Amino acid sequence: MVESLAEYVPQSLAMILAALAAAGLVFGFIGTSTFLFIWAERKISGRIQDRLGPTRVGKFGLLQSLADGIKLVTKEDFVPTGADRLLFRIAPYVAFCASFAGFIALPFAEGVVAQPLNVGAFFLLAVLSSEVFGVLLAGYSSANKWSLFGGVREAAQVVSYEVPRSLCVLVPICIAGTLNLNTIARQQEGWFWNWYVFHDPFTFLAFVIFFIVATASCKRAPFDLAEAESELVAGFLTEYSGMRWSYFFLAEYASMFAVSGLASLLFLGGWHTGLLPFEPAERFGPLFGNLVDVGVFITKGSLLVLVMMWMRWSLPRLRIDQVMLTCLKYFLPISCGLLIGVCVWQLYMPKVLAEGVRVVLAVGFVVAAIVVVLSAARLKPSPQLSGAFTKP
Amino acid sequence: MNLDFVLFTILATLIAASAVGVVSSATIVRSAVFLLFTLIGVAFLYFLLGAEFLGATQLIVYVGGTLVLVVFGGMLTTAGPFNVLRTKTAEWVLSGSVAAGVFALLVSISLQLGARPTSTGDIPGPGPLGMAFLTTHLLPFEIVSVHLLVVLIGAAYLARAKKKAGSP
Amino acid sequence: MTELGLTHFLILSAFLFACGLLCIATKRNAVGILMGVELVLNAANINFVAFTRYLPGFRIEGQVFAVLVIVLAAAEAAVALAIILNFYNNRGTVDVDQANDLKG
Amino acid sequence: MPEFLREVPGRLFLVATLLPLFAFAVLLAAGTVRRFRSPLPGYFASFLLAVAASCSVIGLSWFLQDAESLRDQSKAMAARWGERVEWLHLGGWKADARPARSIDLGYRIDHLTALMVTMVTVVGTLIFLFSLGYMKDEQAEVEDHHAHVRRRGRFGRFYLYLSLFAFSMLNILIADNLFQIFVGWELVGVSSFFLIGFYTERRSASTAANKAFIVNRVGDAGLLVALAVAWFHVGSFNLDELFAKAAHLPADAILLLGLGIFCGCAGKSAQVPLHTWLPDAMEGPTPVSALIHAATMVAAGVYLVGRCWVLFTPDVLLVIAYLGAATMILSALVAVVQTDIKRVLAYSTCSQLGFMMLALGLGAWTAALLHLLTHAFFKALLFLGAGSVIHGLHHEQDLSKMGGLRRKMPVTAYTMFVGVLAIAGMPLLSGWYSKELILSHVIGSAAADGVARPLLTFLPFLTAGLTSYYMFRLWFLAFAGEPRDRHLFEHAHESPAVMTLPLLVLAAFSVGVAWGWPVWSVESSQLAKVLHHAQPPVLDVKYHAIHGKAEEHHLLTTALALGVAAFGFAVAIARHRAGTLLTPPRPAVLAQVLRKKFYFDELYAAAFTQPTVELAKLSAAADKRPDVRPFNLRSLDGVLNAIADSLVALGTVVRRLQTGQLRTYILALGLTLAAGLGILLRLSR
Repeated sequence: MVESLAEYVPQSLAMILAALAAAGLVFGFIGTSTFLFIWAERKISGRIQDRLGPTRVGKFGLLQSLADGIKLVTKEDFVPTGADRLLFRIAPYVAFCASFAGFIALPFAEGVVAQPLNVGAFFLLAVLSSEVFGVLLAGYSSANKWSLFGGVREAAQVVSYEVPRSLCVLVPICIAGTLNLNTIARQQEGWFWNWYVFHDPFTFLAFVIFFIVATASCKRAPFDLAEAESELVAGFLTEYSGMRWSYFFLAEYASMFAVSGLASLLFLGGWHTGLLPFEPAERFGPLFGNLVDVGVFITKGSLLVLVMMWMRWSLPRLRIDQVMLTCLKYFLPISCGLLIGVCVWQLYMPKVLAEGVRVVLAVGFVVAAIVVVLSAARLKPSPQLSGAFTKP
Repeated sequence: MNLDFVLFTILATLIAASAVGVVSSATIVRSAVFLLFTLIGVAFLYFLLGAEFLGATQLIVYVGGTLVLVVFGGMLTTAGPFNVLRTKTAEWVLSGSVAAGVFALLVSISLQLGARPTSTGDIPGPGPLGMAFLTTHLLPFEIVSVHLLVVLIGAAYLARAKKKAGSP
Repeated sequence: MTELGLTHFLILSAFLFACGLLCIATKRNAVGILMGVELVLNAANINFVAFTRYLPGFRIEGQVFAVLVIVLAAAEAAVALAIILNFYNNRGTVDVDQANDLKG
Repeated sequence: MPEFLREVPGRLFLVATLLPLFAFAVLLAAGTVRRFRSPLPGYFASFLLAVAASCSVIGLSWFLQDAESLRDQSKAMAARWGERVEWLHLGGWKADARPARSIDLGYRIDHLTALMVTMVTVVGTLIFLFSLGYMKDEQAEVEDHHAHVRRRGRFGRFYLYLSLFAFSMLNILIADNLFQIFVGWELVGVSSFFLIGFYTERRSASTAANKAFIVNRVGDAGLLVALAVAWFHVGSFNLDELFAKAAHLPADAILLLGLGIFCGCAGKSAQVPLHTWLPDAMEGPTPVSALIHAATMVAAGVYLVGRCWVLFTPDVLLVIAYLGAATMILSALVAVVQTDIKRVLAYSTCSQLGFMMLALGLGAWTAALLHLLTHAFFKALLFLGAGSVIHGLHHEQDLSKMGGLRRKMPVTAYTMFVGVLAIAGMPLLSGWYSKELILSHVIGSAAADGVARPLLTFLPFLTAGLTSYYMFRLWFLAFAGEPRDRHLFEHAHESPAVMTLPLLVLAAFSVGVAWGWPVWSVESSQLAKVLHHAQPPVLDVKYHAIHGKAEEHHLLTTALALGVAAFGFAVAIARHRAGTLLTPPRPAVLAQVLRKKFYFDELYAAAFTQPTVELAKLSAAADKRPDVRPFNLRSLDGVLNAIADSLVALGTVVRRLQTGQLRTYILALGLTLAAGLGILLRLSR
């Protein structure tokens, strides 16, 4: 983009313009996707709880988020007395900026990235882990003990979960031999058993662990101890309202998509469908091919986000000590073991055997998925449960 | 007057301003927030210099780890809300003059260095850096590893919950 | 001086260093002192990385030592905080002026 | 054959030397494991030393083959049987300094070393084995009746010290330089200190250990002087270089060098006047005595005199000869009246060492070292036999309470009889060959030299007769006749196989180690022939006449020697029949002098110990006198106190700087930094 712009304007200006364009695109994507995700979350929670969810605004209630947004923008923006005004005001922006910065290094397709970084994966982890600052500041500056509890819990939780998350990211990176997300995704082109999740048993497990840990580090249920409305009112969000409150949600949904995108780039082949015998960019030309790739990538990321929502509405929340115990006593040793295991695998496993394992894993996964879907389809809603909601 | 220089000026202003903020803030958490901006600014300075790996390391270790710890510690050790420990003006003057003296000396030394060869090209990425850590600089790497282990154990020991004397 | 050069970085780091020194010297809160130390370390690190860019002899070494400094800073913060917490448990304050048991 | 041995087979001996050190290190580490009660340390150390012994036996055979095939290629021999590494580089860091010197470590194997290492490891292994039985009590808790304590057993520690002892001795033997020898020398000293004082709770043991250590230090001082002379004049400790340059040294330097070395050797080998420690060293466990007397410590002195023979001027050799003669006769006389079984043996060792020194002084190099080797075997046998007796009698050492023991412990009795025969010079036994050679040289030198030295000629024969007498006396008192202590006799028992087996092996060695063909000819002794290869070539030239005369008169020698030995035996058996073996010699004065061991201990006490104590008492008293004390406080004490006071004052001032305020320190740090930077900046302009 810079090159094409540079034909018309000076180089520096071109770079600034490109940067602004990228920022606008990313911001637009975050905003739109958050609107859609909030709608989806309400719909999914409704379905899971055997109700309809939003139906009034727009078709299927699609505009519900917009209506909510208008309400939030017009709400009074106030700061509690006794709060540290400066910190209270900037906390949401700190949280949002961190999530936003993550998208700078997230490639949506081959070369479709705001700033191609050689250490993309590392950078992504780094900025996502600084999101905790906003929460911590919000909790501290609210001058409210529930907020403070929420903030401190969040700090402890995120700092702890960051370790197994980084270790699990290292597992595919060990195979790829680079930190460049673009390159990692390109290495997984072709059929879907080339995805790193099917590379060997360790990456398969690493993907599972990474997904759980990433959920936790986005402070999503069942790990949402920072809000924990049954214990802490609303945690660090207690004193917030209006736009500032919505920035926290923007940040949350953005980082959900960011970690899902990271997962799909590292484990699930990035923008590769895994089912096409050709490259869309080669077949359909750069513009349309890249659009297809972007679509595939967003679909994969969104599917993972939907799984996160599914988890939120199906699983009960853990206690804070259980959360910490799960991380430090289980995830941390397991991820260390996985890292060692994948190194040993890379060093000593013969090529042929590795190929076989990959196919077996992939086929087994597909079969398992089909079995789950079929058995889920055969399940009927429990009459007692549905009855409980219909009858007064 | 190129883009690099503009970006540097912006970043340097951010870093310097927030460093001043760190010093002048009365409450500890506010200092920490200014420190956060300083550190992020320094991280972006590394990106500007082309040391991407270092910048990311700075972010993940300093911002995501160390600073969270510091804020955590600050929160745990403030007895009341927004606890403030005031410093006497005389001390400010004394310390300020010493710091100013050091700054002046350092600047004069920097200026004395004069014109240096400009950029030596791209900074080696994580690959050469990792190789360096496992070959020529293996000893410092191992020392740091052992050091970290010692710190891990030592900090856990120091901060462990102590039983009150007399209780079982 | 409109071309970005080593001197700019050195001056910035000198300023950061002076700020760190001032911070250590004026803060009575132990955590604040820790922050001053971080500032000083960052000042040193800026120099290292700037040397990496501008001096041929520092191609790898500058980065290596910058990484070591970052890692050691984290370790130092952990231990310092453990000590501060202990001090707080014993004294009920983090005012370093109260820590004068070794006064001559 | 392992690769590292094929190139340099001399490493076999290096391995043999280092194995005991390894045992020492392992036992030292294992000693930290408390309550480690098992015979394992003994087995371990003995096994390693046995391996070392086999190494050295193999090494010896290879060496002899090599020496045969590479007879005239001394360079090739040196390359295959010796190595050097630079250990310390000294001097030469300044451009104008003298050429850099270095201290090397290395080893060099020749016939003497090969034989000695083999002897030490073989005898050592047997002693180690014997100790397995003798020190069995130490494996459990021990009730020490002498010191009246109960204590933990020290089995492992015993073998720890023994291994160190063996290593140090082997180090002396294979070393190719004086420095390394000195290190081994001191290690021998310290390990003998540990072992003599093994029963630390007993006052007598610790005193004896101290005595041995201190007397040895006197000798070592001489050796240190010799080292200094060598370093100053030659600039190297390497023996070959020393020998090569010895002829060009100034007369006083070479005299000092020789005297110094001999002084060290006299200390280690218990020559008059430094012999007083050896009989006291009997306080250690009996296997230790065997090790000290046969294989390790006392042999070191004779070995070093032999090794450095080239460095001795005729005057020094004469000193050596006379001191050797004095040691020989004085100890023999004292041995006649001793009633402690171990002390008799101790004095006999002293006497035999005097014999060897005398021979070295007279130039009978081969004879002296042959006697060292044969003596090692039969003296080890005798001591281990004595140990077996002591073990069988539940730690009773007094000859006057023994008697008739051959019925209770036949193996010990008859193997010991072999030893007695050997030391007395019974023909065809090993002692005969060496003693005969020495005596013939005594006659030879008397006949060849223009100067008459009647003492040196007459005394050896007298000593030979005395040796025969007191050794048979010992045997008769212990094993023959009727038991003098019924109770002791009833409870006596033969020792277990682990102790008698080494006795048998040593008896075999004592009989045949020096044999050659024909057996009845002294000249044909195979051991002597091998040793002869190691003899410094200069000896052949210088003492050609003596050798000639010695051979000429050797029938006379044989007759005389056998005569005196038979006479001694006859006297012993006559007195045994008469039952007067224990009665002191006739003039009461003589008996008193002999019993007091010629008043050496008393002399030293009066000459050195007492004056020191008196001087100390005098000083202490003076310090307390009211008229001296103020003066003292102003002078010597005053200076010291002033230093202390000023330091206190300084501390009081400096203490104020220690405010305890962190920020003050930081400010000081900043100021220092600023000042330092400023100074650097000014300097760089």
